[in-house]
Amino acid sequence: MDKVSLIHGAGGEMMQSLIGSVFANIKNNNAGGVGLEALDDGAAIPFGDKYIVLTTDSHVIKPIFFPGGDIGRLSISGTVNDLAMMGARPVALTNGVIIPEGFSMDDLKKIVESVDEALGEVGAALVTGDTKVLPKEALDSILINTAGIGIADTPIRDSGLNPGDVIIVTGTIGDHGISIISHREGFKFGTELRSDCAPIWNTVKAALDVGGVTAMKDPTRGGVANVLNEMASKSHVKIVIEEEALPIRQDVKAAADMLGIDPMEVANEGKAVIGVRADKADETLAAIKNTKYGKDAVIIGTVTEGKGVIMKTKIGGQRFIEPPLGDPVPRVC
Amino acid sequence: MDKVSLIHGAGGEMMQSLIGSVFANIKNNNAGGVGLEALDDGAAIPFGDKYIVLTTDSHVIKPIFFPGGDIGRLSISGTVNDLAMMGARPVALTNGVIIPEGFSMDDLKKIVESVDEALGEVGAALVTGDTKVLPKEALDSILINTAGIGIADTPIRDSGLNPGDVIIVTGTIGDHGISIISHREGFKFGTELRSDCAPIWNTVKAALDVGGVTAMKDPTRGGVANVLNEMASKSHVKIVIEEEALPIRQDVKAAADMLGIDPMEVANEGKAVIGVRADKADETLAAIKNTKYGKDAVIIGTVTEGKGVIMKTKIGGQRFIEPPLGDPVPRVC
Amino acid sequence: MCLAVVAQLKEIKENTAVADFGGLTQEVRIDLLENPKVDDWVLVHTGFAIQQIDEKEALETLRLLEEIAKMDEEQ
Amino acid sequence: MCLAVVAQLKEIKENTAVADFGGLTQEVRIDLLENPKVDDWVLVHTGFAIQQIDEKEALETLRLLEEIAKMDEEQ
Amino acid sequence: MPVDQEQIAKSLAAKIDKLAAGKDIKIMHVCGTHEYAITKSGIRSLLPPNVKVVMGPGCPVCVTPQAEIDAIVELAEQGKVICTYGDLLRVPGTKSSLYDTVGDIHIVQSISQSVDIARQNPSKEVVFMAVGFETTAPTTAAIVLDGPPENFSMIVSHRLVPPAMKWLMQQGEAKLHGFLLPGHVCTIAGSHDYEQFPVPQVIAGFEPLEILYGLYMLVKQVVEGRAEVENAYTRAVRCQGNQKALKMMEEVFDVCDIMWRGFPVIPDSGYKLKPQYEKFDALKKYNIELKEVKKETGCLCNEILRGIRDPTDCKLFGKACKPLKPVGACMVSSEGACRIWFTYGKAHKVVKE
Amino acid sequence: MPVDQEQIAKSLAAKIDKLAAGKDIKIMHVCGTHEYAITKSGIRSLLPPNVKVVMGPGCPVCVTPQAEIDAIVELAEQGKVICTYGDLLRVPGTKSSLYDTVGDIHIVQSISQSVDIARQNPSKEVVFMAVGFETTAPTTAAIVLDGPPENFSMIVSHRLVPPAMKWLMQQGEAKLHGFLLPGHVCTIAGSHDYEQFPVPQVIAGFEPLEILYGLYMLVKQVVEGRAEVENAYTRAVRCQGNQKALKMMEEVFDVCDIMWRGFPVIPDSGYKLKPQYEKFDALKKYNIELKEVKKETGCLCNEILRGIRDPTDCKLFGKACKPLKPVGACMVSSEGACRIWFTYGKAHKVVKE
Ligand code: SF4
Ligand code: SF4
Ligand SMILES: [Mg+2]
Ligand SMILES: [Mg+2]
Ligand SMILES: [Mg+2]
Ligand SMILES: [Mg+2]
Ligand SMILES: [Mg+2]
Ligand SMILES: [Mg+2]
Ligand SMILES: [Mg+2]
Ligand SMILES: [Mg+2]
Ligand SMILES: [Mg+2]
Ligand SMILES: [Mg+2]
Repeated sequence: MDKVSLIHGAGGEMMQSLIGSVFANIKNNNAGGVGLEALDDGAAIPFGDKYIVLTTDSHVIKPIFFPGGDIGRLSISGTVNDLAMMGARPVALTNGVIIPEGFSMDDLKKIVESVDEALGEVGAALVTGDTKVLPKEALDSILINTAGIGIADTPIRDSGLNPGDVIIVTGTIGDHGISIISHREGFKFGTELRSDCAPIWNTVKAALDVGGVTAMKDPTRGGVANVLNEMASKSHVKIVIEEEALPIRQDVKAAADMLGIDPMEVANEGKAVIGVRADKADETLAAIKNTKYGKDAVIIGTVTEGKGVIMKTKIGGQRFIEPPLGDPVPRVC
Repeated sequence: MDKVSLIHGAGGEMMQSLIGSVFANIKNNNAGGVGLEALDDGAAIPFGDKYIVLTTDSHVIKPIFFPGGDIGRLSISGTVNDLAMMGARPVALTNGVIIPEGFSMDDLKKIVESVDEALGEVGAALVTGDTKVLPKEALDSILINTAGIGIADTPIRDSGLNPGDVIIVTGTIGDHGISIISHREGFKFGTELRSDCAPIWNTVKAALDVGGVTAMKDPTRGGVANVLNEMASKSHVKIVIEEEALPIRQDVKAAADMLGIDPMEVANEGKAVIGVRADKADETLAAIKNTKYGKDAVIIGTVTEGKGVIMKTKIGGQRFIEPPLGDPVPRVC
Repeated sequence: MCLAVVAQLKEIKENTAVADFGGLTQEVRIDLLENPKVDDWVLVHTGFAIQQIDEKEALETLRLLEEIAKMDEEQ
Repeated sequence: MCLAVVAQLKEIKENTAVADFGGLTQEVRIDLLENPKVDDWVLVHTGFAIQQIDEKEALETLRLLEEIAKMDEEQ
Repeated sequence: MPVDQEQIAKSLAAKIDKLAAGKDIKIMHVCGTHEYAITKSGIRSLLPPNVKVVMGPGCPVCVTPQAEIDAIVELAEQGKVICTYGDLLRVPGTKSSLYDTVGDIHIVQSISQSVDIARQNPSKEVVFMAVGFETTAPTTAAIVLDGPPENFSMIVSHRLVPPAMKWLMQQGEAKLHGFLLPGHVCTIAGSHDYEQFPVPQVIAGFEPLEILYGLYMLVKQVVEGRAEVENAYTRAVRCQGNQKALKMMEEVFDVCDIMWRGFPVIPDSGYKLKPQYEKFDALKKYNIELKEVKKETGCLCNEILRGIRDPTDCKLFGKACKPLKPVGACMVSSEGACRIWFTYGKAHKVVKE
Repeated sequence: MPVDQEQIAKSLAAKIDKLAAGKDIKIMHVCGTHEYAITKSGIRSLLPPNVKVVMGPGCPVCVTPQAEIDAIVELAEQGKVICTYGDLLRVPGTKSSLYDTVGDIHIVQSISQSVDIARQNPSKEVVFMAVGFETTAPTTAAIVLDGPPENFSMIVSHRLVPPAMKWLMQQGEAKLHGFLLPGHVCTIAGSHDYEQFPVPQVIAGFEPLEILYGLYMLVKQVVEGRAEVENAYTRAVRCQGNQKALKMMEEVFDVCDIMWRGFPVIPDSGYKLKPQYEKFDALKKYNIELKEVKKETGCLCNEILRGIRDPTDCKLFGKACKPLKPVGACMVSSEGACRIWFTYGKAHKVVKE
């Protein structure tokens, strides 16, 4: 296969193979600390007795305005959350906006307002940017890249799980992905599903302050299914999830059933999957639940020796939770 | 005008108006130090007794491979140079790659090799990245956003010129822009013009070490004409340039004449315009000339009280050097 | 091609009905049904109600299953 | 529409020639010229040579201009 | 479903274990949705190792041959507006899948959405890819009887379950002890067609407990030496099926021979439009021929499905045939035997502690 | 150019200063390339304040009316491949410029490049926008005589300088003392056509010193009360012009009346294809009508060019008429009076220390 295909960008196994065969060749990949080779939520560079955490994400979402947010709010949330996942307080962000000619100036203003509002929620600043305009023939929708830096005392890795830890998810699963897919495919529901898009530093900070967090990752592309697999494999542990514990909104569940899509496999944009030492689990959960974006947090599973991610189903069965192969697509059979 | 037009992305006056009416509304725009409002080459955030400098640029160049470089080398050079322009040693970079489906895997590998090579030249590292793939209908060519951080003792601004300073340009003018336009428009020349695309931190460092640098900016979009105007206006000074001193390659001049384009108005991707205290001018020039990318450096003008940028022409006339209104286009009259 | 979801008919128009899928509503075609009525529980496949659910049978199955579980306990 | 650049014809084909623009070469059409020869200096406009440069006249103008400057000095 | 699902499941599993003790029982289901539910609920992990549930040629997407994908891709490339169920998006033809094709391709949730698209775009030609078994065929029939607009047509790729089961059994030496029949297919078609087969069969629903219950009934038949068609999905399936839907199908379709991916042409296993509705047949309308792919590539799907060969017996396994470039149905479905062996190695994918 | 350009320039400027002492002299040039060279070399800064050089309607791009831009935009929107010189790209029509139009638009350096594009794309229709004065018209003629392919056509928008000058002078009370004639136009057309005008005229080249020399000769004529056509560009201009080129133009074109942006239709000031070449006329081929824009918007370009009005006298100035949405030629060119006043305010743009 000598061409890049859509599936290479879908966050699954093929994406890993693309990264492995292309980007992993970069030799200048580490500035001390956590570098590109870690494929964590961001990099961490030692500086004095702290770490500068650096991360980037490009946002290509369509529709650009959706129930619960827009591409502006998303671009800030995504980067703030990646910084938070590394245990870093988000400090300063960049914005690289690429606009197709003919784009509505009012829409651009709305997007920028959302950017500002999301920044304000976590006390971060947009300190530098870049704007490009491309011909309509070259690009069909606005793209926003956001990079950001944060400061961490010690970076939290996605590979830090230990047997005995418990797994917390900070809220309901699948809201963003299921709502976007429904919206995008023009499936008309009587009520409106909403994305959970939010910058959750304050929620994460509450968890960090308790002192028992061992690993974190935000379940964006590939969803909770993907994140659990990455965390388990990088930490060399097995994760066991209780199906009954999974927090899934009733309307999200109904839409997911209709679409034939597993809510575990779609993106969340305001959630974290957090590994916590068992002795700190209750306190951490309570701290999280006490924050704006952590009210629905629950413990969904535990970490044991072994490998893989296993779900204990409602009927007492067990199955692997696998990382999705590509972007979820509505299905009927 | 309620739509974004190509000219809003061309780096001139309309781009300023876009930024002014949209991005300037962001209130969370400063994390201490130099923020978004400065519209400098990057932001600078105080950290201990140093500054973290942060910058970003999206690269949308076509053709993606061109004589003298490719989009990979360009994406690193652009960000390394912006960091350098702030007086910062480039430390760690990010890469947000957006790929149209069907893109050649071999081309992608070549681009990534160029990225690595450019990083190696200045000892910086690519520490984190993001990859997206879009349908062919949505995007027609690869886009790369690169953000980066560097460390500076004191940031160098584009607004630091003082009357009496001299203006140095670190090498020949217009190479990148004239070569790309010739190449892109399919104008066939017998010999090949080459872009100057290069990461010039080592050249800049040589200048900084002398201790007389007062202001810096890299003449990318809008070229030297644009950069001189920005520096003069932000520094509240007048700059006087000697036409005879401008270093322009013979072949670039010939092509520029044929295209009806002013080499002063096109992008350079491996050059800096540097303001230096007069008493350090010769020593700084010598230091620059001693580096790989500084051999053709010259003093092109001086700074005085007043405003605007003036050129003393070869026939002894004077004229304003104006910031270009939009991207340069070949003309015949 | 056989993913079907249970829904309840809420409002019947000509050959369509508004169906309630546990909180979400969507319009479905009902022309494959013999005698659709409001409040009927139906199986919906690709936007078409393909059959009514027989509530009596559903309860009967349930009873059977519970009996099996109880039998077990008694053993 | 009158940007024209001076070039020297280097190689003549049918109705085109290779022209040298100070180091860069490009093919130009020569069918508007009366009697094009290799080494002719020509004015090129939109890819067409529109006229030969008269070297004698060019030198004469130059002489004139220098004379004016000298006259000035002598005054 | 009620109070303690886990308790009921455990009881059913225990009963199956007890009944099957000392025997090797292999049960085939023929429905993608059954596979989905079995996998998601971890049913296999509850069964004793001597009771195996395997997937038959029952996912209409998996069995859609390359020739049909090639045809719809060709129409997409010609600029037709293509409507398809998402399932089909990534199934490869000989050159490309719809996913990798540049064109105006819509994922729809219902055939009626594709008719809406045709009505809203009268200047464009809209082609719907009508895949699916008996469950889906009546929706196509309903649309044809509606009188869709002139610019709407479809590739009719409907297939029927009983002829495929029949063909599979005719191949002989199948090591299958019983069939879990597809509940939603039977909701439309009823159960009479299955009475011809002299094997244990149980119609099952799709809730995890309904499936387990169906398996229990099947194992019971096997052990008791019966071979009947039983119904464990009475809340939805009547033995005469959905008569109204069946009548509409009869009005619109004629039975025909049709290709299945990884199999030869199976007689009487497909539907085509009756002559009076041929104007909605995209293949006829645009004069597209289904090009049968070069004679039998060596795919062993049918032997694998009958349980007499393993994926590794196939020369193409992992070479010409991979998950992103499958040759047979067993490599298309994420639950096909070849796909599982490729991804997980010989080790069974079921969690066992 | 030789030794000390600055020295020669100073001498010429000093002579002009001396000659013009006590008089106000206003000279018009009618060539975009003259303006470009004058601006880039800062010639105005060398002239005494009583000698002014202004720009006439001499940039073919500036004077291309909205109707012609609308026509080429319409063709682009229809899917034709459009070839144009870069100059025209941003000139707005009533709705859009080519720059803001989605379509297959190529910037070419030569009309012959656009013919190449037509040959390489036989299935596409290629339209070239043939703007330009006498300098450019023969290149169009040469291409027409070549016999371009069937799929090639053009909007012929060539205009002639002398009829425009004539019209301008006929408006009366022009405060112009002489004309710097366009060197490259005269390279083709020669100088005879200008002898009809009873004003001082000098043909000048485009090197800064050639222009200064031409201005010096003009001021000399003015002061000496002569009204001749003199040639300061002898290395390129013969008085009979380029006879071969002129013959080709005659073979291909007929003279016609034509619209100019900001002016009314000027009689005999344009070219159209002779009937035998009409098949290359894109307007005829695609049946496009030039829609004259709503009668005289109030643009004062012609008065401004004649020096009898200022931009601020125009009601549209800075309101309906802005650099990115110009109404008249004076706002299109970056050296037009309206454009300069808009960008810099009343203050003259010339550097004076
Ligand atoms: S590996 Fe592929 S070709 Fe071989 S039997 Fe399996 S599906 Fe068929
Ligand atoms: S401002 Fe515009 S409309 Fe008025 S005279 Fe100038 S160009 Fe014409
Ligand atoms: Mg992340
Ligand atoms: Mg990131
Ligand atoms: Mg992220
Ligand atoms: Mg930038
Ligand atoms: Mg992490
Ligand atoms: Mg810069
Ligand atoms: Mg930057
Ligand atoms: Mg930059
Ligand atoms: Mg990312
Ligand atoms: Mg700077």
